[in-house]
Amino acid sequence: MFYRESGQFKSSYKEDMQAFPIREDKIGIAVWLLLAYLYVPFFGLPGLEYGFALNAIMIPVLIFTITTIGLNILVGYTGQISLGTAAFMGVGAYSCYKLTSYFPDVNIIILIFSSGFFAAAVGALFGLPSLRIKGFYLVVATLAAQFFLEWCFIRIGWLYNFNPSGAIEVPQREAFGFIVTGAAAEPVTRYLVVLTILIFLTIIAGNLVRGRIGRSWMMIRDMDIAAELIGVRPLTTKLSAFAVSSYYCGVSGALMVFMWLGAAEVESFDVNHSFLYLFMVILGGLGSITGSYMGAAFIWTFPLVLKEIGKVFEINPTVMENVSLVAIGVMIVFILIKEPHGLARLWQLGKQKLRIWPFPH
Amino acid sequence: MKDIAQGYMTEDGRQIGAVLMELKNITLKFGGVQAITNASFDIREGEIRAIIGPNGAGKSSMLNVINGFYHPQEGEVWFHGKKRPSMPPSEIARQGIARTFQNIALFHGMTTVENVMTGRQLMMKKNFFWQLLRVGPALEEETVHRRKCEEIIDFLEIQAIRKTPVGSLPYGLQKRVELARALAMEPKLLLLDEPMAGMNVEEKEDMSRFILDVNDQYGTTIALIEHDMSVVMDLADRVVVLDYGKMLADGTPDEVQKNQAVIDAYLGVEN
Amino acid sequence: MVSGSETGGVLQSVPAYVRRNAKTFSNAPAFREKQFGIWQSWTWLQVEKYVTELALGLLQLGAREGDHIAVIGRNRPHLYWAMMSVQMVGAVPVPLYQDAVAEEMSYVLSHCGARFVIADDQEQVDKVLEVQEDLPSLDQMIYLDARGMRKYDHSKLHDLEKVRESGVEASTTERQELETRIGKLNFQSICVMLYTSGTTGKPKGVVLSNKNIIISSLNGCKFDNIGKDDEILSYLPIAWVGDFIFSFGQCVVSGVRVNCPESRETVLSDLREIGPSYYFAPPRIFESMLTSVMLRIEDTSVVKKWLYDYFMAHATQVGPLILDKKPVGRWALIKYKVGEFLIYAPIKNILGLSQVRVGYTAGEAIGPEIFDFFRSLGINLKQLYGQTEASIFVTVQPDGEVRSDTVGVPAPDVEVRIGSNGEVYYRSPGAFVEYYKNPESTAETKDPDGWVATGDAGFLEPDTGHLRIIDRAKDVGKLSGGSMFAPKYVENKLKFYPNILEAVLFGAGRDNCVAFINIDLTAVGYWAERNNIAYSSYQELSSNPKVLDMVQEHVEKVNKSVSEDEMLSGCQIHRFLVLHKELDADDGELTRTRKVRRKIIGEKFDDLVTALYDGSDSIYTETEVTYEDGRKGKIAATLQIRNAAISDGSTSMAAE
Amino acid sequence: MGSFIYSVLGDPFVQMLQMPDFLMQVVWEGFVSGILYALIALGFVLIFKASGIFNFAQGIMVVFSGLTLVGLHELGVPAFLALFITLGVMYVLAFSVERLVLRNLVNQPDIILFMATIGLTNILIGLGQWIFGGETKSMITEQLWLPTGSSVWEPGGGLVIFQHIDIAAAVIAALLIICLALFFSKTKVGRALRAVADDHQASLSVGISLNHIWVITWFAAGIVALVAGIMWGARSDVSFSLQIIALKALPVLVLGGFTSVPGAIVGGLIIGIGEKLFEIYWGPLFGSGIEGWFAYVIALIFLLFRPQGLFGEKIIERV
Repeated sequence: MFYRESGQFKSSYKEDMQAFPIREDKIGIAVWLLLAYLYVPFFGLPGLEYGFALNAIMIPVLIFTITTIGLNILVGYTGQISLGTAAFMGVGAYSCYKLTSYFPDVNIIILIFSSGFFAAAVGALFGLPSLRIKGFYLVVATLAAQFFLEWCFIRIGWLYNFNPSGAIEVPQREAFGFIVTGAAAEPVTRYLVVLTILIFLTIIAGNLVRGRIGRSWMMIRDMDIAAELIGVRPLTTKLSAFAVSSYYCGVSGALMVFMWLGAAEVESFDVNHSFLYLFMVILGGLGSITGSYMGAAFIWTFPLVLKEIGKVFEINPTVMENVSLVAIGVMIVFILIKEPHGLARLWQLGKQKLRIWPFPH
Repeated sequence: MKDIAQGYMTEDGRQIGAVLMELKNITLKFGGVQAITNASFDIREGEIRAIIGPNGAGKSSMLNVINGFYHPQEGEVWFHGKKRPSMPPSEIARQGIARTFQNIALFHGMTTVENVMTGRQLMMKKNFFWQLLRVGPALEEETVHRRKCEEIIDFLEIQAIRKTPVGSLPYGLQKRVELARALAMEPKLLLLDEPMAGMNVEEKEDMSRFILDVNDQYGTTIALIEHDMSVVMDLADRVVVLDYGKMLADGTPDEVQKNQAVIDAYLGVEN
Repeated sequence: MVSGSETGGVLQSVPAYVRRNAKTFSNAPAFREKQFGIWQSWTWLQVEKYVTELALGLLQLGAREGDHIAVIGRNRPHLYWAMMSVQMVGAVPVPLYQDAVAEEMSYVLSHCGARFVIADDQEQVDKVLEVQEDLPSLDQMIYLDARGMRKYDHSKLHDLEKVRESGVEASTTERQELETRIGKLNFQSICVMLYTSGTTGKPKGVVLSNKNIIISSLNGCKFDNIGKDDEILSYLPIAWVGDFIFSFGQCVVSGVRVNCPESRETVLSDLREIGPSYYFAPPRIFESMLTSVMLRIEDTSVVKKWLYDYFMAHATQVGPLILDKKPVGRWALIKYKVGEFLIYAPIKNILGLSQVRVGYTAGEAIGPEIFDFFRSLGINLKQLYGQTEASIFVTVQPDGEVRSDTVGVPAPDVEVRIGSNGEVYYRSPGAFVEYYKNPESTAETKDPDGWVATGDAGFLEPDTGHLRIIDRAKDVGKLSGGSMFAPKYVENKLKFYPNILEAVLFGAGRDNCVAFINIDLTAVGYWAERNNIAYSSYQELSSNPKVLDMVQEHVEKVNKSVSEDEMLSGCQIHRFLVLHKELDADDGELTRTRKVRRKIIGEKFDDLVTALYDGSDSIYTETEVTYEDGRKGKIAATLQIRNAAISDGSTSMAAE
Repeated sequence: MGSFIYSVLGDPFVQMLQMPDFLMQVVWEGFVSGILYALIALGFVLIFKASGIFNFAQGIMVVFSGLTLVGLHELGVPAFLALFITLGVMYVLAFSVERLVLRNLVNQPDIILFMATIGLTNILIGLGQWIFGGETKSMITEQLWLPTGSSVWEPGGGLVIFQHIDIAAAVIAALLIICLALFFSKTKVGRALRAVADDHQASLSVGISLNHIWVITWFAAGIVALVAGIMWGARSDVSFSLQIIALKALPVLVLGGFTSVPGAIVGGLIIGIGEKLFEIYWGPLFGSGIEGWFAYVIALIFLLFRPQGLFGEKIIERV
């Protein structure tokens, strides 16, 4: 209905290979960006208390979107299952914590980005078995990572500077003259930092998956034997996927602690969280970056919404939590049955409908 | 059988060069099963070489030996006059051997053009950091190879399905896309595993034309497995006949057709 | 320097224009072709360079002035350029239909004595080689697409690119030679020779001068102010005068940008991508567009269907008025704007007609509902009446005076008069020079003071001055009563009904008209499905009483509209029958271009004709048919004959 | 350095020799938990054999069944009736899983089915907590006539304590395994099931619909889960944390191979005993809590050398 594609022709491959070749889509993206940068920081979300909107919804959702993109690279684009996501986030968080204590004066943003590399390294290490083993066996490998790392987070006191509480507490840090971490940091500052990092990482992910590397990932996913016979080296390809994926998880882990929680213990990185992130990927849509946004947003906000509903009908909140557990489970199964490509595909279909409106095909 | 030590000239006047690949006394077993028994033949530069035989004759296994997916228990594979050590298939692909598959092995998550692009992977060199920025050299590289792929797409006349997800394509077209993908690798040796299996007459004619054109245009050496005798006979310069993993004959189509053993084992079966 | 002496700002040859464009439009894109997945484009500077180099190349190949050089292939910039180069060397380009079979080609090639052939690809080259023996004058062949050509003997066969390259190394003397040849070109020199696919007999070579093409093109552009900012998609045969004027003449004189599709399969999507501002298509294409719209709307959701119906209803009322800038109510206007957003614009977008500023249809009569559909969407679709001999333009519809039943007023500089026998004559700067090697036909068609007979019968509406074409003049006969008998006119009216595929009218020398009808199996079949009428064959469906009723309805409607102008009211159909077989070119009942051969049909089915006149209400008949595989067989049937109501013109007029 | 090597390669063994009775105690403990791992693993194997599905929900099924049993009893249902009803519940579960999930996912890639079972896990957790509350419950051991208390064995002045429940666990597990073995070899359904494991066409020839077979296997897995739930509940108590522990069945499978029942048992014992020994004798070196990951890391290392597991057959890939 809104699309007027006639007359939008491409006279170079660069134009043709853009992420959003259609003018109308470009406009759409622009609108989203405007809202994110100009509306939310001032007004939060319509109908919600400002602080709540940022602290309880926007910031976590944006952070988890990074996680989801990361996990999606591994599961959705490369077809390798991982249940170690939370642990890899932990690696990011703890290494960022250590880095800040070693380099207190370095711009925290830089530290956050660098902490991703530790996660990447660990991820690649635990990705090694993926060369020999496939599918469910890989699940075991990643679970090994999950539990081993959890153990490390508890046992290796050095990681949390032997803090008796066993938790890592975020010190106050500044970047570009703003307080971005610690109790004194304004929600809006943290929001803007996270948002910007997310967009940056999204662009990079988009570039990767559209290019040579992304194709090699998908080749492995779609038909690993054929891929190998075309000359794709399984090891390097899978490892790169693990590394990149874990890098995203690492960064998001660091952000989670530094920009959102403010302090964290091993519980924030346990296996149940790994499941949660996997759900975000599945529901959002395997192999879709847009889907990662939707998945994260949905899985995160859904329970909150239910809770609100519960409040209205004065239902015991724990009941509502369980209801949301069940509901999400059901949705996962339903999505897998009806539309294995998740919300992203639904979005796609809707868009397609608009493009050929008023015709059905 | 005429002496072709220094290569030979085909009827349609193509010069066939020296030996590109030679298989010496190949024997391949799966557990107890003897898939190939002591088979030896060569493939020459620029020629269209056919491997035929009834079902279960070991044709596909032979192809899998050539592109290193199976490692024969006995025998040697010589490529470019050098004995080929046992190495993973990915490395062999890098030596310039491409193939298509009997039951199509396209990447179903991708469109036609993306599938063809996968054939260029090996030639793309720009490192990770250029890739993630996707500017300058990386983008240049991408466009250069895209152009190459488009030329192949144009060559195989699949422009109309350029951006269609391959999963939704009819069988015949999928086969063509697979050929395009293999061509994109600019292979020295192109292996075609039953390129016309399950095609109707017109599709077969098209495919034959394309195979000939490929050989003519790019001078690609082609080794193909085919069931349909007639097709092989007008396509191939030389034919190897396998039966139960043993070699029955090796020669020009006519020679082979006259060969009694072949007639008994194969043609007899067919008619 | 620009060659060809100036006359009132009008240059005298195509090469002169090419050079002017290189000067004035220089870096503006002149041609585009979708190739390798993107739209490659060439600026006028590039084009001028290429054309000159190629011309030099041809010179070296020994192209002489006055040679005929055939150009065969689909719409591709390089072929258009090749024609320009040919003109530069003083030779005459002869574009041919790419889908012509070898024999047809051999006739044309030998008739014009082509010395060179420039062919698109292997397929075309093969065709020519096939008939080489019969072409003594054929000297050199040039191909554009090298694919599969490697094995061919290249002694007299060249790659276009190679020819151009050889042109780059051309010596100064050759360059001199080229300049002198270009210099010699003027209004009188031959611009192109186009073969008309004559309905009867062999095709004739229509010789058109620079004056013909240039003036007609200029007038055409002026008429609709078409200019260098306009885009056109060239997808119609290059051998057809329309394409030569729109994609060559007007491109050259006014810089209309020519876009060539990637391949035959992709024409529609390419059309959509380019979104031309200047669009030409024969009625059948608009028809198929409409059908596709209808079919797809049928299976759309209820809401969308409702929206569509609601707004299309509105559009058919006010759309054309708005298009003609006639006043409509504010509310109606708002409603139309809403519809524009919800329905019209999306549909135009999907059809690729969003940007169309001027659209033309010609060649044959277009169904009013098709015509109105596109106009009500806000597409400025117009009709023009023309022919090769006129460099296409005879009459065109000016904006604001567009109607589906006329073909408009005489085009600029064109005079039109109606002969005593009702035949249409015109005199114009576009009027052709002669039929090549065919003086007597030339004489028949074109009289000394330049009046050209169109071979069509028609009349100018007294009040509006619009021309209305009735029929081929030779088909127009008289009923025994003396009133005019114009079968085609009535048949077309019938064929406008989707359910009717073909109609054949009889009545010359009789006292009234009768008709054979062929139903359209797809349309009627669809209708039958929806009214769950079972049928196993065309024959069964065509003899179904319900179908007959439906046809009768159509016939009577037609009778009514025919009766409305007294000149033709005699042509109303008194009795008709629905044929038991589809008229078929294989049985010689139609021409290859699906035109009915009235005479042959009349003889073949004379039993039916007599039955129609002797008042019997059914008739048994047997007919020989030819199946696809060439086998012959007989089909027998008993056909119902229906009487159709005749309306009395005057009263029906009064009734309105 | 040397001292470290000693503390890794020497000291533990010395300790073992010094206190053989303690060693025996440790081994026994490990043996029992090993049995239980094996039981859970068995559940996985059953389903994997029959439907090629990697049922991630097996762990939660253990918890869920245990909870249901206890929960029902808390509602005043007599123990054995509760047991019976729980069986019913497990059947309903199996049935509805087949109807609502498996059926709609036939011919989907394994990874999809796997994720579906993760979704199923979520559902069961939610339901369990919803109905019976999240807090831990203690198993109704006596009510089920399961032995409590312990007996002491003093080999040569040493001291080994055998919890009766552990003995019972071992015995019952053994019985269950035997029953299953019989079920597979003797009954028509069992044979059909084996056929399915080999190839799905065969099952049709046996004359039992796939769907039916799936229900049965899931139900069987349910029973196994219930038993495991009771036993485990009796040793510690019934809580959702069990679900995490139950995941240890995965490394067990890796060792044993996904399709081999004996493999599951052997694997279970290796892991069970191994991790106990390691925890006790090597744990101090690393700081305790190794149990959490030991099994996985063992499995991981093992995978690298024998991807198809101890008893699994080698996979030949085809093009």
